[in-house]
Amino acid sequence: MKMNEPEASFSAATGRQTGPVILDLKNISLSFGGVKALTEISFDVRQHEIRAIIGPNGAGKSSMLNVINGVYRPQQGEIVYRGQTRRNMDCYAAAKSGIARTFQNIALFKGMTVLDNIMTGRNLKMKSNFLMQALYWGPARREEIAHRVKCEEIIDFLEIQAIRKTPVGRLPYGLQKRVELGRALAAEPEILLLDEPMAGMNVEEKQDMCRFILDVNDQFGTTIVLIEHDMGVVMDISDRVVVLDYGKKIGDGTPDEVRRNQDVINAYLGHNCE
Amino acid sequence: MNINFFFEVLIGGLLSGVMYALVAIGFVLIYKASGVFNFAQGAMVFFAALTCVGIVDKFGVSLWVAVPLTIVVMIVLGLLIERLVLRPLVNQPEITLFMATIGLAFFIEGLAQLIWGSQVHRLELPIEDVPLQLLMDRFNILVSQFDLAAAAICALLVTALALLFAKTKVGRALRAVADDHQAALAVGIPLQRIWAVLWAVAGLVALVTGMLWGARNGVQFALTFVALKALPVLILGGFTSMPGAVVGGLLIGASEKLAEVYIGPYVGGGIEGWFPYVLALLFLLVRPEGLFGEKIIRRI
Amino acid sequence: MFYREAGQFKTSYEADGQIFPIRQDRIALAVLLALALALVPALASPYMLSAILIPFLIFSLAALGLNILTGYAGQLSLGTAAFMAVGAFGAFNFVAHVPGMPILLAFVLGGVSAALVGIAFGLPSLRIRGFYLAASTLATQFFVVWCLTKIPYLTNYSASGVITAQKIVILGYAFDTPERKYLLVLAVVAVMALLAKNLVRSNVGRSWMAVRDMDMAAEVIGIRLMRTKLLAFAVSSFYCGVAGALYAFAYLGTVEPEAYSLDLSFRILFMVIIGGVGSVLGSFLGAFFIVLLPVILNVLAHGLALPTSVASNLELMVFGALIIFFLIAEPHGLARLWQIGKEKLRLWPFPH
Amino acid sequence: MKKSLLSLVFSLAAVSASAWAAPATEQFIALPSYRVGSYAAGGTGFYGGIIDYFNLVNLGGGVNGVKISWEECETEYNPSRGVECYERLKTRNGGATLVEPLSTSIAYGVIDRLATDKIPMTMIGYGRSDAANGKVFPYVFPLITSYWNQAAAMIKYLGDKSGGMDKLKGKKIVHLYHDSAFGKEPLPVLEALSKQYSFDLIKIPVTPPGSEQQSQWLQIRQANPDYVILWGWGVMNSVAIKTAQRNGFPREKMLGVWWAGSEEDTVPAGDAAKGYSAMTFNTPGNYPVMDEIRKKLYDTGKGNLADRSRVGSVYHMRGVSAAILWVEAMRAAQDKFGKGKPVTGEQLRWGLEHLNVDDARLKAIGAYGMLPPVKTSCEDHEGSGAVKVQQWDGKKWNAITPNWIIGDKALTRKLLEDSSNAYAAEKKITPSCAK
Repeated sequence: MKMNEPEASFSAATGRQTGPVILDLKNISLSFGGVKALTEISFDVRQHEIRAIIGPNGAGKSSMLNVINGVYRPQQGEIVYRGQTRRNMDCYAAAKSGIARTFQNIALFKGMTVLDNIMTGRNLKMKSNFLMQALYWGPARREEIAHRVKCEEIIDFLEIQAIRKTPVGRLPYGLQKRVELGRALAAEPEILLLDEPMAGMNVEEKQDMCRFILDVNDQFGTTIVLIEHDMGVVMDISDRVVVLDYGKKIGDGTPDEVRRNQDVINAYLGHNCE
Repeated sequence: MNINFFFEVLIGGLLSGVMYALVAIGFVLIYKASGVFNFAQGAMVFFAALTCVGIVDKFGVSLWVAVPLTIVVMIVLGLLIERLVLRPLVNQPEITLFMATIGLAFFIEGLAQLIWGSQVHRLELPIEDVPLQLLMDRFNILVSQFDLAAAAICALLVTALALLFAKTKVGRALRAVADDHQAALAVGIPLQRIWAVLWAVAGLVALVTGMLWGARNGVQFALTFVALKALPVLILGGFTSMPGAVVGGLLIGASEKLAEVYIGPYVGGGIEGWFPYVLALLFLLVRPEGLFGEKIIRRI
Repeated sequence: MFYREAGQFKTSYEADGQIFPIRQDRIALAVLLALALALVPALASPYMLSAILIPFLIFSLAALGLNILTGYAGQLSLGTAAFMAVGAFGAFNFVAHVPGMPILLAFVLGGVSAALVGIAFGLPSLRIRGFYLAASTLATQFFVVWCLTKIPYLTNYSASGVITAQKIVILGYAFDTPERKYLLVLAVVAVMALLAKNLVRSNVGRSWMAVRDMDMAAEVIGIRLMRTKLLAFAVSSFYCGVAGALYAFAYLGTVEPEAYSLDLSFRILFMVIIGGVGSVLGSFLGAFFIVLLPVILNVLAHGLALPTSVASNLELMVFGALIIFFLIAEPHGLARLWQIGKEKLRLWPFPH
Repeated sequence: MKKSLLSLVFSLAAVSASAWAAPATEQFIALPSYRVGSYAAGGTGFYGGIIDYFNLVNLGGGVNGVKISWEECETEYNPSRGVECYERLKTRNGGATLVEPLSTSIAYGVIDRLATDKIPMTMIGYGRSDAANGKVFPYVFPLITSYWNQAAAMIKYLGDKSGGMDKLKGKKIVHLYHDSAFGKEPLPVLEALSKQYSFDLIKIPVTPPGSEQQSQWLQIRQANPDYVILWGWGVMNSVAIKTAQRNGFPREKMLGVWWAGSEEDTVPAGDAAKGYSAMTFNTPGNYPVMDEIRKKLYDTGKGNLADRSRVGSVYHMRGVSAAILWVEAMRAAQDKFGKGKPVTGEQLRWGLEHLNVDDARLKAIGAYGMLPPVKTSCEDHEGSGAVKVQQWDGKKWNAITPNWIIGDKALTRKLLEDSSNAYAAEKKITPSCAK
């Protein structure tokens, strides 16, 4: 059905101009031992759009992201990314080809400072070998400083200058989430996978985070795939929404379409988030 | 290849394996419930054996008096260790705890020789360490009757511990703690009392080990080295599995003996030092969770 | 109090990125080095040099090596002494079998051979974690020592497997007196420590710490575990190897493989833990502590006119007890104490 | 931390201060000893013996009026701590004039420093055998007998035991050895002799510490040898004896190196050790000097051993013998360089090199027969090479060879020359007798 779709389309929901499909997942199935986590899920992501994945707890949302950036290897299905078809991704390839992400329960490097955490995000962009780095000389030095400049831009963007040199372990939850976003951005990704970026935040923090996400999307033109429980947020900022339940896709479309989808309503009856 | 001899080596190996398992059990007990890799186990074994024979030699009492006394001493020692060393270090990284137990090992070794002197002692148990005549005559296979007895005792010990874990209230608590500290605390299990009990039990195991190894090799400082024999067993059997310790012990014992006898001569011999480790290592590469450990799914 | 950052504004990331951002630190270090280079050899007694300072520096280097692996990359190892042995016997053989081999180059090559062995025995770390890995590294310990006792070539066919380290001569200048040996060791250690410091602040260092703190996340941001871990093993082993070579050439002179026993590995590990995991400074503090504590205890204990065996046993007990005490008092090691002290100084006289 | 640092500074200040202390009035001996750890049992006995004899001499007014002083330092048998001890002790009391670490690896750590420090080191019955060549190792003295002469003597004894050296032909002799420098030391001699007398030598290493030897003894049982030479140390010995019993190998066919021939090796093995025999350079038994030690020291509570019953035990007797030879060396040195004042390390070295302790002298000391006569020279820092064989009867050791055994010294001499000259070449030393 995707064959004859236009190269670019206009998202009614957000009035955002989205590009061609850059990531296309074709009937992905994943299971641990006997337990089925995902069954034959297919959906696509268009360039520059904000794509939301929603669904009740244990619906397989996080697993979906883990499949996309190669943490998990699906038993069947294929992943088409930038026209290149793969049985599965692997973390390195994913990162290399511009997929970055954040995690549901924060996965920062606790022992390191905010700055170092964000610098690690650029590790793939650092070319000088370890001997040069040991000497901290010439190109290595210049490179380090160049990347430092980049990271400082991100730090400014996320308004976390003050905690630059603080070990992330000591930061409050909300800030940690922000730093994690920073680390992902440091890689200057094509696609940004956000796993519940606003979980456990208060209203202001959520607003900030929303702002950051939207800014990232239109300043850097980054495509965003996000998992979020806060329906309000999802419905305002996302162009299209995939709904998963018990590892199956039960709905896919613009926020309004999804809102009207009967299965979705059933799935959500009882435990409607917020 | 002479088949009798093969069996001799195999049986000899298995029985030595039992002796290794004995030591390994001591490690597992502590590690399972408190995540402490207790390097002082060897020192405790030495301390227990030395105290026992020390009492016998100094006060000329019989073993039947000395053993109960030693049991008391070991229990006290266990409790003290838990109270003075581990309780202050609770929630520290494993490596810190590990280091602490090495410090503890030094302390105990010094203490033992301070109290009982540095002389070596003999320890004669009622069972003599000679080949079993019957098997000798029948199949011309040498099997030490002492080792057989040791195996029996080890079996007894394991069943006793198994019962302790399975049947008693304390045992259930122990298992709960082993599974999940937080949860155990949540349901109101007094973690520290459990650990105290555990260390006391570890002390007893050390005594049994010390008596058997002591009778086998004589009671001397080198008893502290038996810990090294237990490590490959632990890698193979898993740090948290009692059956793992036993099966691992048997496997290591048998394989290292077979290797020494049948491979050793071609490579200059003396491979027992590293062979068990390499074996355990190769095994781990295939099965990182060890013999009986449950599969590790790394989630994020 | 003159320990202030006040007035030292960083106007460029370059300035902010230097090793010791605070001027006083830079001065202090410079002074310390100057003292170590000029004053110490002049004043210190030969005993101090050859029995305390030289081993202290050598052990610091080894501890630094282990700290790179355990402290930064989070891979626990009990095989340090084995890597030291490879370094020592490697250097010995390069000098023995390659005519005209410069001694320093031999040290480096010794370190390189240690690094190769390190990589080989580091491979399991890709699948094995924590104490399983630690216990596995014991395989290195026993296997290497076994090889050294078994392969005559490695000990230059000496019947008993004992090697005698060749004289240290650099450009015709013989390092034979304690002073000269001390200076040589000091130079080597200082340079390597500097390199290590740079390395752990760089991208490589960050990748190591990332793998240590959360390897999954590290993988996701494109850090390749295999490469990173093996590099850690290689660099760490290289440092231990050079330390081992110095241990043989500048300290013991004649060594048998048993000199690199498991016991030594544990001592090095102690230095790392007591000194501070994941701290270059800590490696030095730890070595200082572990080298000197027994000596002090020995001096004190035997000052007490006790029967010697009692004194010796007490000494051992106190050593053990002190280690436990320090772990309880400051589980993050002496380096952390030092840091806290510095923080206090910076804010003095206004805490908070 | 601060505190310990402070006390450190003090202690070290003390140490370095003592470096330039006034010229000594006493003969100062450095004793890097070990009284804790695996080998403590041996250490306490050996150093106990030395100190007992020193005390005895001092009670008698010292050596021509010169009192002997000494200082111990705990090495834990660990090379780096041993070196530290050596470096610390060597400057004490106007400088040490003799050192004896009783540990091969510590001796190795010290060996290169001796010549520059001008302090002689004895290695009583251990260390590198080729050090007996005084031309290459002027400051090293493997007194009484080296490993090589011992090995030669062992074969000699086994030859006699089987009724003549020619009877060794076709015999099987197992060399069960501690897999280390120590255990491999005798291999050159044993291999040479096995060629000469065409017995086959089966080498079976035991991984240190050797607390498990089932496999080795199964191999032995299968090989079914005529004799087993036990070249062991520490726990390895008692375990070997025990395991021999477990595998039904007669202890009478076992012959231990002298480090496998002390009470510490047999007692832990219990009854299993009955009939086991081992080499020794002391004839077990009682001697006037021992009685004196008991009477003058232990009766008055000045004895060094915690447990009086260990007086005259193998290690203790070894310590006393060492001390006897040192004291004789002091006498010799004083005879040459002036009676009544302590000699320097250099002078004591001369004394050790010109020892002549014959039976008459030993009688005078009250140690006749306790150790073989010792006569040293520049070429021969060993001075004897004679040993005996002793057997354990379940209670104590008894000599089973009436007179001293000396092996094929021509052979050992040749090996010694080759090996020490190789060492000299490696170290760029030109062999020559020190003045």
